[in-house]
Amino acid sequence: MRLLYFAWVRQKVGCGEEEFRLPDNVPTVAALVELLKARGPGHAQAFADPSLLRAACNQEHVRFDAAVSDDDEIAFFPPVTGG
Amino acid sequence: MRLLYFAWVRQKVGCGEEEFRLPDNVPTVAALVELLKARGPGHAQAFADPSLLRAACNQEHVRFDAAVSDDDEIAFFPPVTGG
Amino acid sequence: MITIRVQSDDFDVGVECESLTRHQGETGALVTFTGLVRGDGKLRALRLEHYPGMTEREIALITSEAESRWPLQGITIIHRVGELAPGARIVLVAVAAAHRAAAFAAAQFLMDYLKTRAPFWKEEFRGADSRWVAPNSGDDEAALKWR
Amino acid sequence: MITIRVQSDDFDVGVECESLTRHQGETGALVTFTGLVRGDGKLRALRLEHYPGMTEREIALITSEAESRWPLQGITIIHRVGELAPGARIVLVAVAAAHRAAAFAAAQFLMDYLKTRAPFWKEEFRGADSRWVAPNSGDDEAALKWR
Repeated sequence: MRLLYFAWVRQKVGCGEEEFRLPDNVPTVAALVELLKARGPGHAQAFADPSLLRAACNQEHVRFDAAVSDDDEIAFFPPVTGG
Repeated sequence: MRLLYFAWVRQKVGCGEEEFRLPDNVPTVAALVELLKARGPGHAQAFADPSLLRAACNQEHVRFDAAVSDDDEIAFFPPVTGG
Repeated sequence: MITIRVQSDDFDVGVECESLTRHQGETGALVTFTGLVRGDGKLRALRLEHYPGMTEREIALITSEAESRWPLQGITIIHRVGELAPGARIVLVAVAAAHRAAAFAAAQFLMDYLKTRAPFWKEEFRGADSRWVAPNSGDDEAALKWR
Repeated sequence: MITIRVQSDDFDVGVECESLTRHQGETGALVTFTGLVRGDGKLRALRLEHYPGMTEREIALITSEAESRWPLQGITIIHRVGELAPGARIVLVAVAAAHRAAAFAAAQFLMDYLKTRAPFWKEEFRGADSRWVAPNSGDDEAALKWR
């Protein structure tokens, strides 16, 4: 799967984009977040408090209980502040 | 006093502006309208139905029960339709 | 800054926006309303008549009322008079404020009040006929909601 | 006609108004909202980041929603990205309609939804410091009222 990070999530993780092989036992965005926390110190910091994060799956806003698959493009970011 | 007419009131009266000597026994806009009805056929047509008219005294919207004096500039016109 | 103009000339919305926000570093929101002559295939022209003197006076009152209701940084109102073809701009209301809620509300208030208080009258020309536009009861209701 | 642009270049409100109403003889009302970088004396710049692809997709969804709610004749949305100085234009929402109520309502709806759905993030630079702008709870409430 393709992971994208924006704003301070990108800065904490240390990159804006990475390829990731989704294990079989990770059915939801929330489970993916738990897994990503262990990926390194930057990820740990970025994903420490999931309530600060929002997610998109294939460029659509999704809740953390949404299903994910290895074909998806998943993005993590803080609440949007455009306009 | 100075009388001003706009839009179809102007067209029916046949002029946009006229000087008028206000008699003593004409205390309000409504009384002035009754008097103007008798001023000629154009005036009679313009003032036939006062409910179609609006008035301003010295460039301020006024109701027909407003007082008038010979020093005033009084305007008659249909409801406004700008903007 | 309040700018009020009654003119036969056209205006440029971009130029008016620019002059309303220049020197206004604290402006975050700029709302404009442009009213245009709505064509219907048969309308040949619109002629706008007004009451010089009272027009400017009423518009000044309306802008003061808007400033007393919302925290605004600037208002520009331009109203054209004379003959206008379908598609032509008639009126511009532009409002600058720190935040969008005030700018949107004030622009709507100004338009509702302009429509029901400012002494302008529209005459429509269709073919060889002309008729004075009747007031819109919706405009009266729109103005009443600000009471 | 719907126009959506995400760009680093500035835009001209007048030019966008003109292209939205050209060939639209039945337009009577044109409402624009321009969002500007609000200075506070200390703000050096704002940097706007976005999610290419999703941004255009979300804005297209928002404009479709607006068209399904009001009778509109055209929408233009331009959102700038990259570094912007205080006073710079950030976003333009322009809506053309036959009547002003629809144009005003749709412009406000579009702004409320842009603020809460379109994937943009603002980073503020003050002196040597930078910070990501926090979402405004007022924006969430403004968007909720359209549900």
